[in-house]
Order: sequence, then C-alpha cells, then structure tokens
Amino acid sequence: MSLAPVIPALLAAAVAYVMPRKAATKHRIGLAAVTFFLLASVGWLWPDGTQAVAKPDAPTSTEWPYLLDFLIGFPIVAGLFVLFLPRQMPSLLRGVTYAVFAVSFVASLALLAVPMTPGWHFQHIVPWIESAGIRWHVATDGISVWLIVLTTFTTPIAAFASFGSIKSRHKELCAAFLMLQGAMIGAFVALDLFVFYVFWELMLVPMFLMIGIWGGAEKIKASVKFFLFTMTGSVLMLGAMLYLVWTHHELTSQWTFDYLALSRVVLPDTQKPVVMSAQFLCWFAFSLAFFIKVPMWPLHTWLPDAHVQAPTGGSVVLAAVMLKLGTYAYLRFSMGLFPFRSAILAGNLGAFAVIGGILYGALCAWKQDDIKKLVAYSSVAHLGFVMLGLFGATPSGIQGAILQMVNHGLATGALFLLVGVLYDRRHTREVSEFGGIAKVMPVYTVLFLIVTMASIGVPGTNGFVGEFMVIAGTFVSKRLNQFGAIEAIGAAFGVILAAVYMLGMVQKVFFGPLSNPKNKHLDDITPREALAVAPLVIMIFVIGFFPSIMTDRMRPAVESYQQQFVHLFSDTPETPLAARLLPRDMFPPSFLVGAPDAEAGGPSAVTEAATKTAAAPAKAAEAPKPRSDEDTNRARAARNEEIMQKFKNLPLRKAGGEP
Amino acid sequence: MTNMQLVERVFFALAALLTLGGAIATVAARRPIRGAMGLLTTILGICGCYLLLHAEFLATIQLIVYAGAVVILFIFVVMLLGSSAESPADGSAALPRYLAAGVFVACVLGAGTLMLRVSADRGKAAVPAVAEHFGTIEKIGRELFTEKVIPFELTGALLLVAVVGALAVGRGKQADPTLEPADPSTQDGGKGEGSAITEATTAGAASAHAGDRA
Amino acid sequence: MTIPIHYFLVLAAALFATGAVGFLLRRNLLVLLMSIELMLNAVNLTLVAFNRLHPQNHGGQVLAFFVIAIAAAEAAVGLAIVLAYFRLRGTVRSDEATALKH
Amino acid sequence: MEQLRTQFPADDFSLLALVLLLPLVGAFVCGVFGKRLGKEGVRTMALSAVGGSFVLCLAAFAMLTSAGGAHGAGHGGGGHAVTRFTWTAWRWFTIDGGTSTVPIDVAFSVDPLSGVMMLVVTGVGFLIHLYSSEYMSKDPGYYRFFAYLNLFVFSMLVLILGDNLAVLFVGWEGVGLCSYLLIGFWFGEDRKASAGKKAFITNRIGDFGLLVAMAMLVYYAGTLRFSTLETSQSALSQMRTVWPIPGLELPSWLIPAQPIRASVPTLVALALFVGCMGKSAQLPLYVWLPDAMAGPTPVSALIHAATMVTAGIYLVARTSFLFVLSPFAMAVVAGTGALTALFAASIAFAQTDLKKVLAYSTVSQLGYMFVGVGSGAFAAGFFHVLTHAFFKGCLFLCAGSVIHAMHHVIHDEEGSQDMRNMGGLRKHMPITHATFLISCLAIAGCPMTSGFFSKDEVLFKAFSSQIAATQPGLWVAPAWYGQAIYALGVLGAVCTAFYMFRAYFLTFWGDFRGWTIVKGHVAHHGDDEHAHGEGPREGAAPHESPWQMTLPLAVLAFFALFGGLVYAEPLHLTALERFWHPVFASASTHVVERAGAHAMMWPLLGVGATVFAVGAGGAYYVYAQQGGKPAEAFVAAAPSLHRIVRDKWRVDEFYEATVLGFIDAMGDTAVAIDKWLIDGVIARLTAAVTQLFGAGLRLLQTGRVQVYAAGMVLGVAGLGWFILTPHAEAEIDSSKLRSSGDVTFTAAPGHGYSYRWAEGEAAQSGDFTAAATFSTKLERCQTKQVRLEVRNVFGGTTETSFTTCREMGNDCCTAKPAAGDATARPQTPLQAPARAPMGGTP
Repeated sequence: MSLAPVIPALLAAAVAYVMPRKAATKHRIGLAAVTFFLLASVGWLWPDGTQAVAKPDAPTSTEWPYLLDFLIGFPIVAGLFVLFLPRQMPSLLRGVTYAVFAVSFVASLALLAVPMTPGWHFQHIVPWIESAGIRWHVATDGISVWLIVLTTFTTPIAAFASFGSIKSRHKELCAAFLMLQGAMIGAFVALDLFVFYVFWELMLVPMFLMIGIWGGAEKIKASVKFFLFTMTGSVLMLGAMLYLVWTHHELTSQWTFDYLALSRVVLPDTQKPVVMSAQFLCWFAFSLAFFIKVPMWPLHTWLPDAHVQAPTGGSVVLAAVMLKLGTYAYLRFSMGLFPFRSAILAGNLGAFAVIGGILYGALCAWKQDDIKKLVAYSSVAHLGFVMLGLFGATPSGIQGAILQMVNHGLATGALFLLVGVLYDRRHTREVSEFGGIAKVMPVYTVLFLIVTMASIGVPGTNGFVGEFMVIAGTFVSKRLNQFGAIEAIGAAFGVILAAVYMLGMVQKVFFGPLSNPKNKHLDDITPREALAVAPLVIMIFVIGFFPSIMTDRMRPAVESYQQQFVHLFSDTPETPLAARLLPRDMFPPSFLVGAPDAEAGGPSAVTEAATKTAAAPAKAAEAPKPRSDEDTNRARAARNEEIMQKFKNLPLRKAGGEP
Repeated sequence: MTNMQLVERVFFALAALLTLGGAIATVAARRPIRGAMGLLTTILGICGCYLLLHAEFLATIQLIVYAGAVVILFIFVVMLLGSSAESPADGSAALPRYLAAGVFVACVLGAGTLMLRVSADRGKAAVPAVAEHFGTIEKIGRELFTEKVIPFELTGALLLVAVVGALAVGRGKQADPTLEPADPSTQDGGKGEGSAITEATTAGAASAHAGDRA
Repeated sequence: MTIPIHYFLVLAAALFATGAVGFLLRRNLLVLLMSIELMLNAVNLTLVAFNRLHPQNHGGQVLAFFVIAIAAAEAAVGLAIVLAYFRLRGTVRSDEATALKH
Repeated sequence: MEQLRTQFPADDFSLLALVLLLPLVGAFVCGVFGKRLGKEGVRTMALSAVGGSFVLCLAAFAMLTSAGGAHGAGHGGGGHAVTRFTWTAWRWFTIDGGTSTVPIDVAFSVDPLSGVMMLVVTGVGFLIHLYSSEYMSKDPGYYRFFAYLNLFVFSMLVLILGDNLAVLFVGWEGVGLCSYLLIGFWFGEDRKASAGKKAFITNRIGDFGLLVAMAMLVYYAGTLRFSTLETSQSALSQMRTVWPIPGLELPSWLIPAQPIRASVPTLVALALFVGCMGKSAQLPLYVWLPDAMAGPTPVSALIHAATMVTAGIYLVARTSFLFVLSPFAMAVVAGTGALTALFAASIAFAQTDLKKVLAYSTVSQLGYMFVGVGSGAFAAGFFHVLTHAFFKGCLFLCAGSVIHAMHHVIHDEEGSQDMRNMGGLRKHMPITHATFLISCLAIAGCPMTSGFFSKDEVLFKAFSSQIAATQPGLWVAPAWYGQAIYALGVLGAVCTAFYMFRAYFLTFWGDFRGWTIVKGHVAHHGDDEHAHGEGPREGAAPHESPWQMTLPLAVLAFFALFGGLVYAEPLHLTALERFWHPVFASASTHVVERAGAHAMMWPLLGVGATVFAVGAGGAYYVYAQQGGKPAEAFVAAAPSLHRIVRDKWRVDEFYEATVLGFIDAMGDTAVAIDKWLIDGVIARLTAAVTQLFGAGLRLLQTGRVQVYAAGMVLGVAGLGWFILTPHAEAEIDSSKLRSSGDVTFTAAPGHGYSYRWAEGEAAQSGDFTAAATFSTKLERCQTKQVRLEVRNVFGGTTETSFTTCREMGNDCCTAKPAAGDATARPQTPLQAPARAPMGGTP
C-alpha cells in the first residue's frame, strides 16, 4: 500500500471540501471523505502485474473462509434484528442500518485484497442436506467479486437516499434493504444450484415489499407483475435444475446440486425436433429465467412498470444490482452448464440482443414522456449491450460485459437518484411538466449532464470503456461467426440512438424557456442529495479513466472461463446423442477445487490418472512468467491447442455407461 | 331340504321383504311420518337378518337404540314440524329424477350380480359352522372390553360431544326479547349422563325443549 | 344356518341403493337423514354377514355396534341442525340451503 | 534547448502532460470556482491557462524542429525517421484482438503534423480567449463560457496529441460534447438548445463510423497505435465479402450474381471518413454547422472555423497511410469534398445573415481541404487547413465585432446579424474593415495571399495527381476524375470570391441602413425599449470595438496575408512541406503525378488569378456600383430558384421527413408493439385466460349438498368402472435389442389378472396363464409383432399388440413403412373391453 496514490487523493479531497458553495460542514466532510477514499482506492487497487503471476496453488491462507458467509448472513441477521427495535425511534433504526452497511462494505473490500487468480476464492463448503447432496457451497472468483462490491457500494447509497424521502414505516424499510443486500450477495456467490435458487427467490421478497408498500399510484399491480414475471421464470429453472440433478445421479449414482459437478454433465442434445432435446429444454428453462431478469426483449415489460411505481431507493437497487443477476447468472449457469446449446444459438441470440435490446430499447425510450420509464427502457438498451458481450463469448467481450454491468449500475443508479430529487420537489416525472429548469437548478443540471454523458457512453466516462470492449469483442467473436460484424455495427448504431433519446429528454427538461410557473422557485439540489450522488459520479470518472483496476482482477477468471467454454464446445460441435459425463481433466484443475466427488475421492482410477497428467501441463503453462503480452498469447494458444487435442481423441462412451 | 332350512328361508324372505319394503316406503313416502314408519319396518327387517346371522346382541341393540331412540327422534321432529315438514309436490323436473333413479338402481344391481358371479364359486363353500355362544352378549362384551376398549371409550366421548352439540344447535339464540324470560329451572333438566342408552332420551328431551321454543 | 351369505349382500346392496337414491333425489331434509340411516343399516348388514362368514372373532359385529352408536349421535345432531335450519328458514326444503355457494 | 531536451527525453515527453493539464485545470477552476473568482479572476485564469499551454507548445515545437532540423538541415532533408515524442500515461484497458490481446494505453505523442496543429489550436485559441473576454463581458454566464472554452481547448489537444485511435476518439467526443455545450450556451431559447442537440447527434453519427473503424482495426491490424498501424499494412491488405452475409437466408433478388467484395483498407477508410463527414460537416452530415451559428460568435470562430471542424481532415491526414491503400476511398473523399464545396458555395449566395454566409463558406472551404487530402496531396490539403484557420477565424471575429457594434442599438439576435441592417461601416469601424478586407482577399484567392497559395496548390494537386492501386484488382479512379474535381473546384472558387465580396460590400460599402445616426446622441437606457418598435431607430454611430477585439483581428489578418509564404510551391518556398515530409512519406509513395502535369502549374496559377478577378469584379459590379439592383433583377427573374437557395435547398426539411420520420415511425411501432403485442399477450391475455377458467369452474359450486353428493357418486362409479375393466399394458426392455436381439415384455400387473401371449398373426390359443413376462429373439433387421391378451377376475378380456424391430444402424426398419416406426410403441389403442362387465363367462 505505497503512499504515492494518497497525495493526489488528499489534494482532490481538499478541492471537494471547498467546492460546494453553501453546505453544512458535515456534508463537506462527507464529500471530502468519499473523494479521498475513492481516488486513493485507485492507487491501492492499481494492478502491479501480480495478478496472473501468482501461482494458482499459492497458500490462500490469507483468505478468511467465513468472509462470504459473513457478507451474506450479517445483513440478513441485522435485518431481522432491526425488526425488533422500537418503531418510534427512526434515527436509531437508521443508525443501525448505516452501521451494518458500513461494516459489510469494509468487509467486501477484503475481497479485493486477494489476487484473483483463476479458480475459486474465499470458498466455504458446509454439508447442508446430505440426503439430497445439497451443500452450502459459496465462493467467488474474478467474475463475481466486482458485482459483490457493486452491491455493497450501491445499496447503502440507495438506502441513504430513500431515508431522505420516505417518511413512513421506517422499520420495514430498513429491514427490507438489509435483507435485500444479503440475498443479492448470496445469489452472486452461491455455487450450489439449490442455494442459488433459494437466494434467487429470497431476493424477490424485499423488492416486492418495497414496490408494494412505498410505491407510486398503481404500486400493487406493478409489484405483482414484477413478482409473477420473475417467479414463472425461476419455477421453470427449478424444473430444469432437478432434471439435471437426476441425470447426474443416473450417470454417477451420486446426488449433488453442486455447480462444479453438474457442469460435467452433458445432456443429450439433438433429436429430430430440436425443441424436444433435453439440453435445449434445460438451457431454455435456465435462460428464460435469466432473460426475464435481464430483461431481454419480449419479457421486459415488467421493468418500466416496476421502475415507475418503485420508490427512489427501490429503483436504484433494482436497476443497479438486481438486473445484473440475470446477466451474471446467464454467464455462470446457462453458459456454464450448457456450453453446446448456448454456443450454437449465440448467433441469433446476439441478433436478439442487438435488435430487441439495444435498438428497441432506445426507440421505446425515445417515445416515453415519463423520465423513469425512459431510464427503464435505457436500461433495456444497456443490458442489450451486456448480453451481446456474453453471447460473443470472447475474453474482451465478457470483460466488457461485466464492466458494463458495473457501469450500468453506477450510471442508472445515479440517474434514478437524480430523478428522485426532481420527484421529491414536484411529485411528478412527466417531461412536459418541466422546462428550462437549468436556470433555477444549475448544480443539479451539471450533475445530470455528467450522468447523462456516462449513460450515453462519451469516452472519458465509464460507459464508453464497457461499450467499446463489447463492440470490439463482438466483432472478433468466433461464436457469432458471420454475424459478429453486423451485430457489432448494430450495437455501434445503438450509441447514436442513446444520444438521441437522452439529449432529447435533457433538452425538454433542462433547456428552453422556463415556461411552467411552478418551476420558477424550485430550489437547487441539497448537499445531502448531492452527497448521495457524489460517490457514483466519482466512480463514473474513476472507471472511465482507470478501468484496468477492474479488468485486471477480472481477466484471469474470465480468460480461464472463456477457454473452458470454447474448449467444451470445440469448434466442430459433436452433439452428444445421449447424456454423458465429461472427464475431469477437461476442466482446469483450479475450477474443480471443491467439487463434491473431489472430496469423496471416489472417482475411478481412469479419471484420477487423467487429472494428474492434465494438472502437470496446466501447472507448467501457468508457471510464473514475465507479464509481457506476446508470451501470454503464445502460452495461451499452446495450452488451448493441447487441450483441444485431448478433446478430439476422447473415446465415445456408451450411453449411460460409467465414464 | 330339511324343514329347519325351510323355516330359515321363509324367515329370511320375510325379513328381506320387510327391509326393502320399509326402505322404499321411507324414500318414496310423500308424508314424512310414513317415511319414519318405513324406516321402523326396515330396522325391524334388519333385526331379523341379524338374528339369522347369529348376532343376537346386535339385534337387541338395533331394536333398542335404532327402533327405540332414533326412529322416535325422527317422529318427534316430524310431529314438531307438523304440516310444514310435508315436502311439497316436487313435481318439477320429476322425469329426469326418476330416470336417474332407474339408471342408478340398474347400475347397483349390475354391480351386485357381478359380485354374485365372483362370489358364486367361492360362495359355494358351505357357510362355516358357528362356535357356541357366537354373537351373544358375553362374547361381544368380552371382545368389546378387552380388544376394543379404546374405541368404546372414544365412542362415549363422541356421544357426549354429540349431546352438547345437539343441545347448542337445537337451543339456538337465547334471550328472545319477544318472550317473557323463561324460568331457568326447566333449562338444565336435560343434562343426563352420557351412557349410550340414556342418550337417546336426553336428545329427545332436548328436541322437545327446542320444540316449545319455536 | 344354511342361507348363503350373498343373499344378505344383495339385500344390503339393494337397501344401500334405495338409501342413496333417496338421499340424492328427495328434496326433504328429513328424508335425507332417513336415507342416511338406511345406508348405514345396509353397511351394518354387510358387516354382520361377513362376520358370519369368518366367525373367528366378532370384529364385524363390534364395528356394527359402534356404527349404530355413531349413527344415533349423527341422527341427533342432524335433527338439531334441521330444527335450527327450520327456525331460520321456515322450511325443510333442501333446495334453499345454498349458503355454501358464496 | 539542451537542458529542455535532457529534462524531457523523446520517449517520456512529459511536457505534453503540462500542455494538456493547463487548459483542464483552467476549465475546472473557472467552472467550479468561477462565481467566487469574479470576472477578472476568471479572465486571468482562462487566458493564463491557454497562454501557458501555447508557450509550452512553442517550446515543444522548437524541440521538434531542432530535432528534425538536426537531421535534415536546409532543403530536402531526405527521408529520415519520423521524429515523434511520446508520453505514455497509463494502461487504459486491453481488448482481445483477432489473434492476440491489444493493449490500449492513454498515450500522447507529438510529431510534425500534430506539432503544427497544436500551435494553431493554442495560438488561435489564445487570441479568441482574449477576444471573447471583451465580447462576452456583459454576459451573466461569463465563467461558464470560459470553463467550456478551456475544456474545448483541452479536448482538442487530446484529439491532436492522441497516440492511438482510442485516445483520439476521447478527444473527438470531448470536442463534440464541448461544442454541444457552447452552441447551446444561451440555452434559454429553444432554438439554440436544439441547435446544440443537433450538433451533438450529427457528430455522434460520425462517431458511429469511427467506432466501427476502430473495431475493424482491432480485428484486422491487432493494434490502434498510429505508429504500429503504419507498419502493419500487410496485415490489412486482405479482402472481405461484404454482401451477402453468409448464413443469412436472403430472398433471391437480394443476392447479387457474385458476392460484393471489398478490401479491408477501403472499409476502414470509409468508416473513418463517415466520422470525418460528421465532424467536418461534409455533404450528408453538414446540416449542424449552419445551425451552430446560434452559439456566441467567438465560439463559431474557434470551433467552426479554426479547430474542431478541421479534426476530420486531421484524422484523414493522420491515417493517410491507410487511406492511400484504397484508391476507392480516396476518390470518395475527393468527390465528397468537391461536391460539398460547390453545394455550400451555392447556398451562400442567398444568405442575408452575415454569420450564415461565413458558415457556408466554412463548409465549402472544408470541401476544398478534403479535395486536397482526397487527391493524395496531404501536405497541401493540411496547409489549407492552416490558412483557413487564419482567414476564416479573422472573418468570424470581424463579424463578431460588427455584431457587437450593432448590438448597442438592435438588441434582437437576428436583426444585429442581418446584413440588410448594415452597410457603410467603412467609415465607422476602420480596423475591422481593413482586417475583413484582407481576409476576404485571402479566402477569395487573391494572388500572393495565403488563400491563393493553399487553394491553388490543392487544385493543382487535384488536377495532376492520381492514386496507384497497391493490390491488383482494386478499383482505380478513372483518369478524367482529377480534372473533373479540378473543374468543380474552380467553379466553387468563383462562387467563393463572389459571395465573399458580396458580404464585404453589403456590410462595409454603401450607406448605413441600421438606424439613423444622430450626432452626439447619448444612448441612455430608456432608448432601448422604444428601439424595438418598427419605427425609425436612431442611436449613436457604430463605434470600433476595443483593443481586446481588434488586436486578435490584426494578428490573424497578418497571418492570413503572409501565411502563404510558408508553403508557396510556385515560389519554391516549401519549408512546411519538407517539415511534414516524414509524416506523409509512406503515403506519398502511392501518389503518382500524371505525365506532363507539372508543366501545367503556371497556367493553372493564371486560371486561379482570373477566377479571383472574375468573382471579385462581378461582386464589385453588382453590389458596389449598381447598389445591388442586378441582384434584385435576378431574384425577380427566378423567384422560385432564389427561394429554394435561400431555404438551403430544403435539406433540413428533407432530413426531417425521411430520416427523422423513419426513426419516429419506428419508435411509435416499438411502443405500440410493447403496449399491445407484448404486454397484451404476456400480461393481459394470460390474465384473461385464467379468469375464463375461473368463471367456468365457479359454475360447479351450486351450494346444494345433493349436487356434491351426486358428483361424489359419479366419481366412485368411474373408479369402479376403471377397476372392473381389464387393462393390457406391457413394458418392453429393448436394452439388449441392438447387441443380442432378445426382447422381454413384462405385462402390467392387475387384480386377478391372467395373461396370454402370441407371436405374429398366430391365433390366440391356450388358456390364460399367470405368466406376466414374455421374451423373444429377433434376427437382424427383423420386425416382429407380439400380441398380449389379458383377462381380469370378472372375466373381461382385452388385447394389445407390440411391434419391435432390430435396428442395425442402417435404419433398415424405417425403410419398410409397413413395419411402423422403429421405436417400440404400443400400437393399438386400448380396445373397448371385450365384453361388457355384465357379460357371462369367458
């Protein structure tokens, strides 16, 4: 933790302290502290090349195994505890909530202290229901670490903002926020499908309450619609999950819900009507649940309603974190468990993402007259980008997608906070109600413009980095084969439409004559509200200029995942006619750490021998080497080739036979 | 065919005739009092069958409880309701109901003959000889109070609950303002101990009270 | 006693049939209760008949005995309900008793 | 100079950091603390920031020339390595290229091309800052204006100094953003705010092209750095089928005879050119520039004359080695340039607003620059950028000072810019008049002025040079193409000379049409109100602008006049061309001079001079001597033509109808689909269906006990029927069918069931046995039918049959249709129970 980055951060903090013209010292100190912390974190997190070099089996003693349990359990338990506090003392409730959020944020920073080498970190396995083979298996890797930090970063902000505007039922609000954070982190780290399903459902309840209790006019309809949409999806997923577990049992006569074990199962794929093939159906069930959550095109109509009716805090959390679960889960579970099917369909899914997501979302957004609905549709467009990155399945595409998830969380979260500021003053979000308020609310206008530019993707802000990585990744992607170019161009076209609808709205709301008399004496953004938005705005610029602090932690995990995905689906897909179990040596050894049978030590001699041989070359490839790019590429290509060879000469096992 | 068997057959024919005749009377009777009488004859017919099947104890119980209490209870209520118990000439939609009745009876008879065909070959086996004192009070008493004592106690409890329930439902709302307050003395006379035999009378008394209430 | 058992079974079946028909078709609550009694008696008859066929113990007859007791209780409560219903509705036609619909 | 070089080594040239940092800090300080600093503080901050940056640029330029000079002293320095000082700040991010990862750094570099451009931006920028410190002095948003101006200079520097395309893109969008803020500076009025929005969105369409180009470069060349791109031309020269897209089923009439193939450099160059068209306002995407006049005049001077609009040409010059690889792209660039030049010039004829005339002249001059760059003369094209920056900047600032003077009396926006209210300002504003005249001469191409040298150099090179195709089979521009471009250029030059002098005479000659000048009139406050009325306004004589405004005019006029000497080929003064030679060395190898074209240089110079004389003389005759009467005669003669030209050929309305109309319609359909189709089907339809079922089931709940009892009886009856009738099912175990061919059938158990099996068509013989399983053996490809008969305790019997076939991989089973399908499936539906349960014995 060299002191070099601290000096500029201190300077910036001083400037931030002086910046607001008339603000209470409390808020000035808050602003300065936030600025100092975020800018200093750039220095501390700056990649000094130690990521990929650290040996895979370096002693991970520094990783406290119970950290993830703490991150999940602590907010949930605190949520329950808050329910018992007296209702008449809202300040006490708020105090406890802030304390819990602060502690969990600091704890989540510990995640970043460890170099994210490929493989699982902070892994903790506790047998839960032995008979069904369900284990409490939580772990994080490069892909999910930033999403956890995003959760612990944005939920407090949403809570802080909504405490300002929501005056009724404080206790339930605090409890809802706390449980929401716990459930979301749980969903991000769960590696046991059952645990994932539990958290996936648990997450809905607090959000359902938030929309239902503190929502807008027709809040009940919106919250029920939100719940039903997600519920139907996840019920299908449950069905597919059980089928997968049953097939695994058929193959290995061992019950397990563990993601690592199940990802070795290859379901039979093509019968004559492709719709009847098991792998397609399971993949479809899983993906449907995630597409509803993302939301992808035909299943997105719940999002505008939910956002319009949700309170400010609820909207921020819904947009910032909950939508990311859909995309993260698609990457982890749909692409992880069914590589064949998701690779074959990548081409048309990409078209879906571009036309249905990016272009359709932008066009709808342009026509909305409610600001929140407009921002909701813009979320559909942004997440179209993320899904395009995932379908492309190239290292930079996936990294761009994950980066775009975080960016969208920050930009849209900030947008919703700012819309909340307007709503608190005028209790309406109709664009026609406003006009020319830049004269009366200059600081607010500046903040809104900065966040709009981030949402549009102007370079220098975080939006551009994510979008460019996705576009470049799509162009290069082999999975999208000949459609890669067209989809990249379609996505780039989406950048124009983004400018059209955002600036259209900005012009109608901020510029032009101050026609509406009611807007004459709107007071500018209060320091408290500005403090809520400040961290997001600062992170927009931090990620805009220094994205490598994030991509560097993601790259090892994403590259090993992408290699595994490409390797499982070799370029000439030999579609399995019957369910089959892939041998363990087709997976990078660091991936299978913690797989259920690994502990049982029961696999037959064949796979045992195979893992040893595979481990040797894999370890050689990852032996520490200087961090120059040419060597990594050559090593990566060689290793890729050698594993591809092994996959080719794999003897075709009989249907249902023991591997 | 010894004349003993002949007597048995005649007696069985008589009992069967009584049972079915009563049953049809109960169901088809226009005025409920005739129905109650039909029910009484059915019960007597069944009592005869019990005698044929060496179930003396049951025959007596049948006579006492069923004939003595339940049918009397029905008659009480019918008398209580008087003319309004008459079921009006439910002429409406008579045809489909009779048709349904016909179909229903046909089905049951079909099932009956099917059962006959199945049991025909087995039925030929002679009816086994019966131990001495089969079906008498001692045997049933011993079995009742050794193996089946728990059901017996439970039935006692059930009957108590039934009594309380009947009382509660039968008495209906208290303090009917239009009447002068009835003196409480006649109120609690009805509480008898819960043995099976006396139960029928208390129920009868309870309904009597209800009667003068209406 | 040489009468074959199935004579009694057929008799019980007929009795049960008439009871059921009475219960389904008649519109008078009292007749309904009486039909139930018929059906219960039919059941008792079959129990006793089969007990006669297997005279090792008196299971059938004891059960019949319990059925009689319960039938009595049931009749009492049924009639109390009919009385209460009569007090409320002034009739015993089963058509009007449609409160269950709501 | 020595200790400078030691302090800033070539590869870690952190001087650039200072050059960039100063305007950024200036912008931040003015923007955030502007109100507290007050006008004086903001002015000194902004001026010192840009001034300091200019000084540092001078130092960098000096180091550059000395380093360059040291190698190739004097003339013809020969092809030495491109002197380039780079400074890498930090690793921005890495992308996955076709084969390897592509590292993208935040790196800046200065070489001769960007050195000169850097000087122009900061130099002209400083002058304009000085000018606007006076021009905007009475504007309430004073600090906001300087914040945006400084931010603009910073973004422009990032664009110019960017070492790779990504950093250039950052500057590119940053400049777009600043122009959005500056054009929409007076956001009070809707018209101005929407002009800003229009500028940003049109630029954004250009950026779309740049994004696609960058993605392609990442894929094909595996790098975005200009230096490595220049050396990786071999990787780029490959063909790619553009249409039809393989794998996409297209209607037959869409598929051409043989697929359209294009070389990768062409695609990349065209995509880049889309970006340039957006930024440098070329034909299809020029509509935003005339509307951008809604911004304050110094903004137009800086952005729409000197710096931002030239970014497009800078990009083409910077990636000249790429453009040159595809003659098709070069032809497109030159063609668009020529057409734009002529088109814009035609519109400028009928404009009455002084700034609009200058705006269209900018568009037209940009066309000339693209002609120069498009025909391979990168040095000449870029020289025209420099000279244009000087004289167009000077013209705009003169217009500003005129408008500033008119503003004292005519306060509404349009009035103070309308040339019809001006005239005869020679007497009242001598300095502005002199500088305006000099710049007018330069832009019209009066011999010996900078405009003359740069424009004629461009036209000469267009006339004489041709692009050679590096790969066989590439499309090459026809021979006459150069001459056609030259002809269009000359025609445009005539129009330019005419409309510029028209503007000059209308503003400065004749008598003053603004308001009646009253000697010694004290312009007191009351006067302004009634001035709005239509009645004859009067006020003091328009007076000359203060020194802060006239000094920049003088400096710019000086450069406009003598700027040409830096690169006057006829006079063999080609210092600038030699200075830029290393940058354009690799590109110029592809440019071939047509035979005997060099001899034509002097005659073409003559043509240039005559063009100037014709244009200026015509304007003098029409407006100075005849006082504009022939113009009215022409308008009377062709009123409809005049109206169309005045309405700018109605291009805006055309776009409104087609492009915006199309997107509007798409938006409406999207919303309609969203509301009716998707929400309708998924949300409302399912709700309606569930309600329907609910209503249907509710009918069953009649409330009458007997109806429920009847239901129960029906249920029992059904169950009884199911129990009574026999059911014949059997499970087929065909696991060993493929290997050994034997199949076992196990019949489903039932109460009192007895079975009878039979193979093939054999009659049912033998009595019913309790054997529930039956196995048989099949030969290869043999199909067998097995029949099972079941009898239950009540004597009812039923029968079913199964056909199995031993599949031997060559699906011989399916070959014979009669044999039914391969998989063993119970073939006949459950037959009605052989005899009604009531029936008699078997």
